[in-house]
Amino acid sequence: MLKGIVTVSLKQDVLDPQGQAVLHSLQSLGFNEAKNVRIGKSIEVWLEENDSNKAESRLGEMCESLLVNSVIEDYSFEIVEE
Amino acid sequence: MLKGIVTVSLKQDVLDPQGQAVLHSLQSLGFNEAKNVRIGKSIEVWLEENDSNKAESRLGEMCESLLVNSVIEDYSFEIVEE
Amino acid sequence: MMRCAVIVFPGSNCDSDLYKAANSVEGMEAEYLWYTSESLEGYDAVLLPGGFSYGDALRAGALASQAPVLKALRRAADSGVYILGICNGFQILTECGLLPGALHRNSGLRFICDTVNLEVVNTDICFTSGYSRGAKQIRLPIAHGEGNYTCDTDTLRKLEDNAQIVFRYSGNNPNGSLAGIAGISNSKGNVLGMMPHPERAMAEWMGSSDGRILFESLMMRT
Amino acid sequence: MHTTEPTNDQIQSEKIYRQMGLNDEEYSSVVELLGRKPNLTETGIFGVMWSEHCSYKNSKPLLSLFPVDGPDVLQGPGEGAGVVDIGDGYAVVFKVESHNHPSAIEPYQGAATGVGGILRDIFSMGARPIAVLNSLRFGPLSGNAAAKRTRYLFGHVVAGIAGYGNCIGVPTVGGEVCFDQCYTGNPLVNAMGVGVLRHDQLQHGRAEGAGKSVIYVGASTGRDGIHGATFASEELNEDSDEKRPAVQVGDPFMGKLLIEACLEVYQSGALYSVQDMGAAGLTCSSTEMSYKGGMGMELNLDLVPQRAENMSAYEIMLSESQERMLFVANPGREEEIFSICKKWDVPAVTVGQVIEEPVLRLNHHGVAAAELSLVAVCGSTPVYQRESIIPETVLNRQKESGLDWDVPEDLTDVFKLLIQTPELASKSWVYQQYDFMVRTNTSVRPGSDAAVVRVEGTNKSLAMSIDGNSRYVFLDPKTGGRCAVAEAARNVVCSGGRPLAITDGLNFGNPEKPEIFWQLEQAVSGMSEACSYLNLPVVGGNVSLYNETEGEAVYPTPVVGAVGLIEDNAYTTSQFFQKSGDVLFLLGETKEELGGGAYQQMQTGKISGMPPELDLEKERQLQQAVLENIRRGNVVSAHDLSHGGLSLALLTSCTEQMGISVVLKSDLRPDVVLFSESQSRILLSVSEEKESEIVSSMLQYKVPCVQIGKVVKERFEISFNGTKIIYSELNLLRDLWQNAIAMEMEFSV
Ligand SMILES: Nc1ncnc2c1ncn2[C@@H]1O[C@H](COP(=O)(O)OP(=O)(O)O)[C@@H](O)[C@H]1O
Ligand SMILES: [Mg+2]
Repeated sequence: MLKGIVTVSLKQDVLDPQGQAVLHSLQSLGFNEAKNVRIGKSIEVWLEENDSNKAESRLGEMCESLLVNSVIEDYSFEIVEE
Repeated sequence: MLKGIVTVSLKQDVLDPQGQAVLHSLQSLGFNEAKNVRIGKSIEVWLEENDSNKAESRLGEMCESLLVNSVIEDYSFEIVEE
Repeated sequence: MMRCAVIVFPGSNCDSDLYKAANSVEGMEAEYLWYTSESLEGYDAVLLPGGFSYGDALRAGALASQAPVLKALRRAADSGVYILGICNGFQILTECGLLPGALHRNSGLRFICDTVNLEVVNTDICFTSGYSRGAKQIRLPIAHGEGNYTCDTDTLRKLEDNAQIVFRYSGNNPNGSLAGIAGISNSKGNVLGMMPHPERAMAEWMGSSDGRILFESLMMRT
Repeated sequence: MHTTEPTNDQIQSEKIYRQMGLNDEEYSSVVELLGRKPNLTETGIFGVMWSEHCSYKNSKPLLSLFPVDGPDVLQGPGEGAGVVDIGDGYAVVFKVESHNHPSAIEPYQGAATGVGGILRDIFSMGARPIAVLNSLRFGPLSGNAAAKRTRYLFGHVVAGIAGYGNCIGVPTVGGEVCFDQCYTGNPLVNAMGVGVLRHDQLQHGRAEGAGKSVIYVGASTGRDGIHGATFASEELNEDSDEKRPAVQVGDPFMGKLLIEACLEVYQSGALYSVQDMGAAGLTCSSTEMSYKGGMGMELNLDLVPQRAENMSAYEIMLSESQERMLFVANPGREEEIFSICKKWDVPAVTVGQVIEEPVLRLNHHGVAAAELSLVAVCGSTPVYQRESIIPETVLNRQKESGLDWDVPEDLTDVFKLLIQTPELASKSWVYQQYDFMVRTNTSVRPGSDAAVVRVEGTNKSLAMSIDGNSRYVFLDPKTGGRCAVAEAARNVVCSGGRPLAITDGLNFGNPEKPEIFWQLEQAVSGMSEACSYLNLPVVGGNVSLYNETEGEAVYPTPVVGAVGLIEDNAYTTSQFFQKSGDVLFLLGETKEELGGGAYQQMQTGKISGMPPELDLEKERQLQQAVLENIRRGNVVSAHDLSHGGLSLALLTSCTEQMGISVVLKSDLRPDVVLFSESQSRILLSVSEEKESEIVSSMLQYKVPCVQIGKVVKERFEISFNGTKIIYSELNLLRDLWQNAIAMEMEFSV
């Protein structure tokens, strides 16, 4: 069993109102060193697959076809043993 | 400038309806090797701070006080140079 | 008779509202069609209802845009069948690429249910021709958490140049959408996606009857 | 199994049963009833079935005071929800449910699952849910660290209600929110569900007929919300973290599929009976269904769909995973049920059968996990008659004066402050997060006294409201109880509905304390009196006790959900003014009654004295008179006077364009006239032509009726005995009122 961990983030030029709201809250809690916050998704996918190359290419397909909306999102992933 | 990347995931026994729905869709798209999906958050926090030990302890505080709902979520983070 | 299909996805919840609205327009006849259907043969128009298809898991409309009926929907769009996506229907249309751009979380971060003022920017397409008779300022309900339309600057320019922006919020922009966009069409004008709910504005007792004109326009298409 | 459960002897000697909610005496009677010591699973089953939540052991004697019958009642308390006939072959189903403690721990999910739970109560009766309402109580919003937690709770509770209701596609059409110090540590979250069915679709929850299949339908079972499981933690090692109960998470998407699948199964005729799995999940549904049917049930727990690994029988039986139902199928019709569920992608599996012998028999991993007499579990619950004492403090507080300050100089200023208190401010920040229009039957939206939802297929509508003023109950529980019933009914009347029946939620402290039990007893008796007098049967409700933090109870908080019938859609009214020039009438009598009121609270920071009186005869006359005049088409708008009194009622009837010009004359103080919360009063606007008809009609009904002014454009002016006391541009006041909660929520640090 392998596990893919996909990190999906909003493209740089897409506004992230949620990140901004969290930033404000952090600052009002006294975390003044926080200068920016962006909120994305972390998607774990358990794969019945032992070949990590194969897993990698399939996970890429999953991202392209469903997990990520390329109009507003970027992604990266890694594969780990489970 | 350092960047903290916090990965927030639902606790193991907590139901993840979103993950279940995505799993079904993946399978019906023919990704039959997908056996489970869990969806969490990935939060990037830019910190005006050079001492990575300090950044680490502050980020931990941010997680505990705001970023993570410890009733249903677990988290881990790493600090990277920006 | 204009035959319309109201597509029902798992989690659609404005399907019956859309069905009632369409059937209340003289000359229009709507029926439900299950999301697994492979053909849209024989329908003049396809209506994608609001709601939370697949619980809006991942992104609103994302999972529905992979449903079996979508293949037929793409063919129908190509062949000029009228396609109207309302709210979640609009989100499905952007997710599947029949309309450009994306709808993300409201800038206020909260779901918002209200009745808003809109400008009908383009009254030349089949869905909006009825608004040309001076009724360009209208009131329609909205109810969504992810209606914040966004796209890149090139796309925006194209939308503007081709008169694809069909509805804009006038006055207060409830969700932060780019250029106040509330609804857009494809370049041919046969596919319309909009966040406001015309099917919730079919009679005065509902608070507005401005939505009826949209269905009537579609009925009267030339 | 890699963990060892405590033995039957250990359960007794180490008093493990206490952690499962049984006291020593109760445990002994279990042993006596069974003639042996129960094992862990069995002890757990008794623990939950004998809890207050499932057995009403502390409140049963009081609840029997409520009138429950009426000519239109098809189903009173006892089943999932009450059912009342509305003619044309249709009936309305409704009930209130509390989710206080889960919401205090995880506000979003606690509130969301509260909505999910009440909706299952509604559709388990065979009805399609048509609306939900909610009644919320929190600590004060502004200020310190505690208030910050309160803002978090409030924001997330509202988001959770919205998240669930919006997604499942049932409009959230009304409710109430109050803020008071006493709720800081123990917020209250009550949800009310309303549904409609055709008489022939009414379902029941009785398992009858040996051999019928028992089918588990819906989401799989995880370790969600298992209470009293703490015994395990000491004995476990590496597994202990995994074994901790998980917070229940609602899945409104599954909820939506479940509604559609159930309604389709009911239509098919393949179903014999059904019950939802709410509190105590599989335990409560299986034992109650078979006990009600005079039968038994045998379940193979290995067949129960499970989300977590290595679940014990105890965990499977006590899990409170959401979105699950238990069906008993008609013989030979199982496949039809499976195919409908499959169409909707809802898991459904046979897990057992109905048996002749009146026992619950559980098999797990090939061994008997439990065998319990249902008479013991369901028919032998303890009932306690608790001690009741009037506390001195209450008597002293009642003797204090309700009004011990001078008339403020600038009443416009006072008014401006008052309308910005979260208590009185507009709740639009809340209800704009709710989809109150989905299903396109909502004809009066939140913001008016009672919401109105049309009944499809008829020309009728249902008016609905949920209300309760706990400050009155705190000062004098009996009067407070009467007021709650009267206010809910009055709200329904103001929308043109004839009140049919009520449901109630009783949120109180620890009933084992005599002064708390006294509150409960008095409040229930006041509510019962009002119900009897106003002909309002109580068709269902909920009891939530032990609402305390660190020994301090919340105010006694009964809330009342009322539903009324509008026979003809044309006579639907709202509280909003429609036309300038329309005449304003104040019905009812204004007295110096500020005790427990919003104005007193603002002026003194506390409440004291007696709450407003309620004369039930006057109340009845008023309601009849208003209803009659609405039906005759004499009324443009009608609004009940409640918190904040006349001044608030005037402001909240205004619209963006329509304001008021009012002239008051009285021997009372001007602030009393503006802010008194005297009961049995309604504000009407009527067109000039109807003025004299209203006056003579009110005379006939013996309802005091004064013409107090007119609807005018864009102004808000009130004069008193010849002097202007409140005057402002309407929009200024409306903005203050409308934005106050948003300001608090968005800009407080
Ligand atoms: N929690 C809530 N959910 C939905 N609607 C609410 C909620 N709280 C208040 N409202 C709506 O706001 C309006 C005013 O409520 P309330 O202050 O309780 O008025 P009243 O005293 O007339 O009952 C009502 O229409 C009510 O339904
Ligand atoms: Mg109220």
